Amino acid sequence: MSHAGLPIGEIIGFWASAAMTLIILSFIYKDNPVYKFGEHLFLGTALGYSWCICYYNDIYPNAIGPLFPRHGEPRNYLVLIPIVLAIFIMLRMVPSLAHLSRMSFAVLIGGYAGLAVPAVIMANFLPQITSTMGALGPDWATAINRLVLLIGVFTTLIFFFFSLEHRGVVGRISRVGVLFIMVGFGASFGYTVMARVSLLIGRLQFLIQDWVMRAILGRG
Amino acid sequence: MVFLKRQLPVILAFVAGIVLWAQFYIPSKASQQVLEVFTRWAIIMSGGALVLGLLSSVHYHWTKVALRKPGFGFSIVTLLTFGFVAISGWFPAKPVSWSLWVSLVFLGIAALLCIAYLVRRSRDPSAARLLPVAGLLAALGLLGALVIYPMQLKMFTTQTIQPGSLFDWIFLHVFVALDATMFSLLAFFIASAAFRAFRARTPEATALLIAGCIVMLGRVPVGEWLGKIPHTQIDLPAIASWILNNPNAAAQRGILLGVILSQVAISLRIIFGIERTYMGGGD
Amino acid sequence: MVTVCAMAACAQQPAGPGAGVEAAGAAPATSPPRAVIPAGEVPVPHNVVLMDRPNDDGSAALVVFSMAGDEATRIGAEVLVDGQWQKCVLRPQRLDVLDRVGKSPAYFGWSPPNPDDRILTVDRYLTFDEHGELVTNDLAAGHTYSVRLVVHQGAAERSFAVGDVTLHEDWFSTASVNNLVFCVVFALIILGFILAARRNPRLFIRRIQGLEAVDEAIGRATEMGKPVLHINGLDSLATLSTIAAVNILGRIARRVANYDSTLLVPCFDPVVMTVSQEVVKNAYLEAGRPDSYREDHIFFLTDQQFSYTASTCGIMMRERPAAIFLLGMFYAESLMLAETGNSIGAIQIAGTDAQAQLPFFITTCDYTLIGEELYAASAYLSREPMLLGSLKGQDVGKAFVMVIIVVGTLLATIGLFAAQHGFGQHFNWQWLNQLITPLV
Amino acid sequence: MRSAVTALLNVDRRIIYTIVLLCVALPLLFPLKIKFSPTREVRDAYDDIQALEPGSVVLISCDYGPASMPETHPMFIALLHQCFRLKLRPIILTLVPDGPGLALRGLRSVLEARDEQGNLLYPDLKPGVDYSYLGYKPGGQAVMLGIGQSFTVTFPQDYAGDSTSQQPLFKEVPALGDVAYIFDIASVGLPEFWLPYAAAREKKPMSVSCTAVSVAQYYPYYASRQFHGLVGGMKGTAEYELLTGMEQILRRVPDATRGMDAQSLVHIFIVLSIVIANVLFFIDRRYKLADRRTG
Repeated sequence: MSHAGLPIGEIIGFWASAAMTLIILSFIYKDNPVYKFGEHLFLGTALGYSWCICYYNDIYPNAIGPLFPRHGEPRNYLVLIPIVLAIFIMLRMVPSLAHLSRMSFAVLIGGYAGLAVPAVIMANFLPQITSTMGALGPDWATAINRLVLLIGVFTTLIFFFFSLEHRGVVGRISRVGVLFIMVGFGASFGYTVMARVSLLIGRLQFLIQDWVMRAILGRG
Repeated sequence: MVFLKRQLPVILAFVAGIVLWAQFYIPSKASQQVLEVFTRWAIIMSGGALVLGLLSSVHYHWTKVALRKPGFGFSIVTLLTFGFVAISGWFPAKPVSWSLWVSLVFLGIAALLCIAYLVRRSRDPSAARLLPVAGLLAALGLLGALVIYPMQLKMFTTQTIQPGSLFDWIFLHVFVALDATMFSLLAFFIASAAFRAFRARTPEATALLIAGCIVMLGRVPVGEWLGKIPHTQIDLPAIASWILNNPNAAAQRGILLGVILSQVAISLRIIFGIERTYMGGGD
Repeated sequence: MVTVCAMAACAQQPAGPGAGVEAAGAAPATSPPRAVIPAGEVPVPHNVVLMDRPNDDGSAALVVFSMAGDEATRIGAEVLVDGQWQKCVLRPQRLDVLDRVGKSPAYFGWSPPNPDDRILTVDRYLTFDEHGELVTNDLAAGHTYSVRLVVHQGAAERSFAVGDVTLHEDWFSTASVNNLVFCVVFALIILGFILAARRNPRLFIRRIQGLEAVDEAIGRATEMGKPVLHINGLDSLATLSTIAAVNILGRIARRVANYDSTLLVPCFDPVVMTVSQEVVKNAYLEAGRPDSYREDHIFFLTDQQFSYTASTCGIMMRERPAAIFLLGMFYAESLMLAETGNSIGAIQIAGTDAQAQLPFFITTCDYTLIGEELYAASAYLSREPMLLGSLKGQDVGKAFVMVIIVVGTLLATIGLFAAQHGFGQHFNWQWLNQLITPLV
Repeated sequence: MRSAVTALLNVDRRIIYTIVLLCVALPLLFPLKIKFSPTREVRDAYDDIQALEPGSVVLISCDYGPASMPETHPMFIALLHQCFRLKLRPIILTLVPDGPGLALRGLRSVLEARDEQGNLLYPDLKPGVDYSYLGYKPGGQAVMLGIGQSFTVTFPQDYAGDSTSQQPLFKEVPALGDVAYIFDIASVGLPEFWLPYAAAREKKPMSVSCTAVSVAQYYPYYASRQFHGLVGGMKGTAEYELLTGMEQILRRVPDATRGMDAQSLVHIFIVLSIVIANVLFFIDRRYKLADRRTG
């Protein structure tokens, strides 16, 4: 084959991907029916994809598998409880039985809440406090950096402190806090810009290198 | 009934929450088994939640088509794509021709609906509502029997969701392209907003923009290429690095500590039955 | 409980061919970990202690020892099961990947006598089944096991008997006491404040800048005869920020009703739409203008992210609202909405806890409620006891954090200064840090 | 002068879009090859993996979907090459529903990588012995807690459908506690869960590679050494590619590195836009204030 030895499925694939990419990119010109078509195509694909993945990776091995074992293993009836709870969740679609889903959500969300409290305290909260308590030293550079860190954390917390009016000293401290927050958001901002640009680069890399060069021109 | 609707969920949430909370402090075998059981149940229930999301989406578009609301044509696209992907990923063509059989069943149902319409047409004018449904099912059945089944059989080496299957091909060449392009649109909007909307109207916004620009330039190769500040060892990447590791880390940490506290507070409210929004409101 | 075995008391154990066996000497010194070992010699572990691992389910023992070693030194352990010595790990481990006593306060406290000693965990043994396949076997609680260390130095190998240990299952982890104390105290504070707020919903909450501007924005819209646009974010009611946004919508609607202006609410979620209609209707009723309420001004658009955004931007361009409220959960579309609002010259008040979107709002909108401010605003306006009490409780938590980090930094700095200048050597300057460090 | 300012401020957005498009497309066609060096955050992650003993098991969680592929996927490839070269044994899984296809594609491309002579770079690697690919499982924290108890119970089968309980790798490494290192490559907030429910619980070192969107939020964890390394966005990935020598391995410019020129150009354009537009904005406002005073 002239297309750098690419299999036909791959070539059709490149064309399909390119078409999808261009359909979605048409939105930057303006909102149009072609774009709307692409958007709905996307939704349908996503739904179908998540259903199949969910069936083969979750429902089959965890729920159907233990109930109808293939290799003569004993049947696991305990798995019926979570299956019933899972069905309750789906019953939310039926208005008269929607309240049943509350029991499932109660177990699921209550359980996660119980798990979360000690876990976030251990892994996120206490370590973040201890690592803010470094000695201001031994050298000047470390001391300044640690002081910046301390002041930043302290003033940020003051800004989100709702029991005191932001007047006088508290007002000035919270102003400093706001500046720290803004620098932090500035960093997020810069990085978010970077992320979006990277995605565009990825798409154009595909269009130029895979579609134009390989599928159309048959190079590389 | 009130007990079933109101008290029981609160009690369940309380018990589940307290048990798993206490579990953290108890290292014994029994306690670990509790965690294991909950973990497995949670995985199965999350599957249920995923199916719920899916069903409600399909339901929404289905109603739109059945009632021929404006823009229902796009909903047909969604439903047909969903059906196409689901059939090709769920049902294999080998060794049993499941995808063919399922498509034929769809065609059968569509035919029955058409017959029902023809029979009831004269007596019941609302019978016309059956037609779009029948049409959808027929289209899906035809797609399955004439497109998916032969393709699965002839063009692809594996079945269902295995790598190398039709489903896998759709994922790689359609889904990936749509998903990634959707988000890359933002690059254009950011560039346009950079010119039109990002204004240093307050000292706060000024600080934000300056930090943002330093990170933007300091975290790409061009920052290094711009070189060092004369007579120092400091260049833009170094400044960006300092901002990220010090003021940024400090602010993010302050925000994080606040977020954790509110997260813990919400968890406590859920466990003690004060916060019930997750139950979905209503009585 | 803890079986301590002085090496001198240990009997010699039988060993396989080629492996020298002897009891380790009880030399006191902790040797530097990376000495060079002469060829052919196998280093000897000292100070060997065998104990049941504390705070566990009775599935492991710890062997504590100190030993010289270099790049070629590997160490493993074996347990005696049914009269046979079984390996505990498939590959003997490098000395420096083993934990140190001084770095494991969960087991040995903060100031153990020999902080450089190494810890080898013995928690399973390996056997082969009838097909010659490897099987992992767990140690069982309540059983007594004999353990020996096996030291490899290049090709040479020698084993050292350690002694016997009985494994115990524990029912409370003493290593997480600080966690428990914090959780319980914090829980009491939050619940206490919620109860207090139920009795007296006039708990003080500071004014919030963005909210002050609400009146100004609505007033200007009325003056110009243009509508007010409100968006409850792009998420369902299951998200807390959506609930906060709907709370604020109620207040905005009331002011709009008072000024007799128009309020448009395009919705992303059908349920949010129903609730919003309810809330706005009530607000108009309370303002005494139920006749001005128009249900079709609060409408569902679509649940497709970018389609919703495009339609909403279209509405902005056509209706040219003078005030726009963007409250709740936002995703990548935040910028497109805010930029369009900006381009038509509307006063924009935004609020979200989506961190990635906040920078766009801050640079593009006139006022932004940042993160928790959105919840505080909703509590401030609705006086909902649950929100108020929770906010107060969190404030106490923040005050606690502020005090701790300042005191901790002071202590650490004095400690450093003391070490440099030679005073206060007997005082533990790290106590606060150690008190709140999670050990588990 | 004044009309020029107004005109510039109201420039058609399609002109801006075109400039962005050119800034991305041109350097892809005609590379500038601007040099860069790895940052400490990335080097820390790299050095950690490099210091692991051969045979150690590394858990790699590929928690990214197709939308963030340009940023994260090359990182997965580079990390796999590094692991296989050091004879480390990766266990790969994903906790996002659209992840399994991508992870498999990455794994395959590495397993099938060849050197100049056309020989496989890593011959004789067997699934279930030298690596394992477990696929996707919904549930997030539940899965993390599950593998803390046992890999084989949580994933009774690997992605290919083979029973995991029979595989030598999982006999040696039955649970997360026996893994030497956790590496999360994520486009969503999962690192915040991997930390409490896996890394901290099992006391395992952990590094994170994430999209640029979340990197700033993860700096506190990096500063407290809870994340040993932090690879952020396409630039971080490009640095990792540089460290692992991906250019030599693939014998072409690796994906993330290739995007760096375009990234630089667009960033320059955006920064210039912000600066120029703000200057114009203030000039414009001066005019308007002057108008108000005279009018």
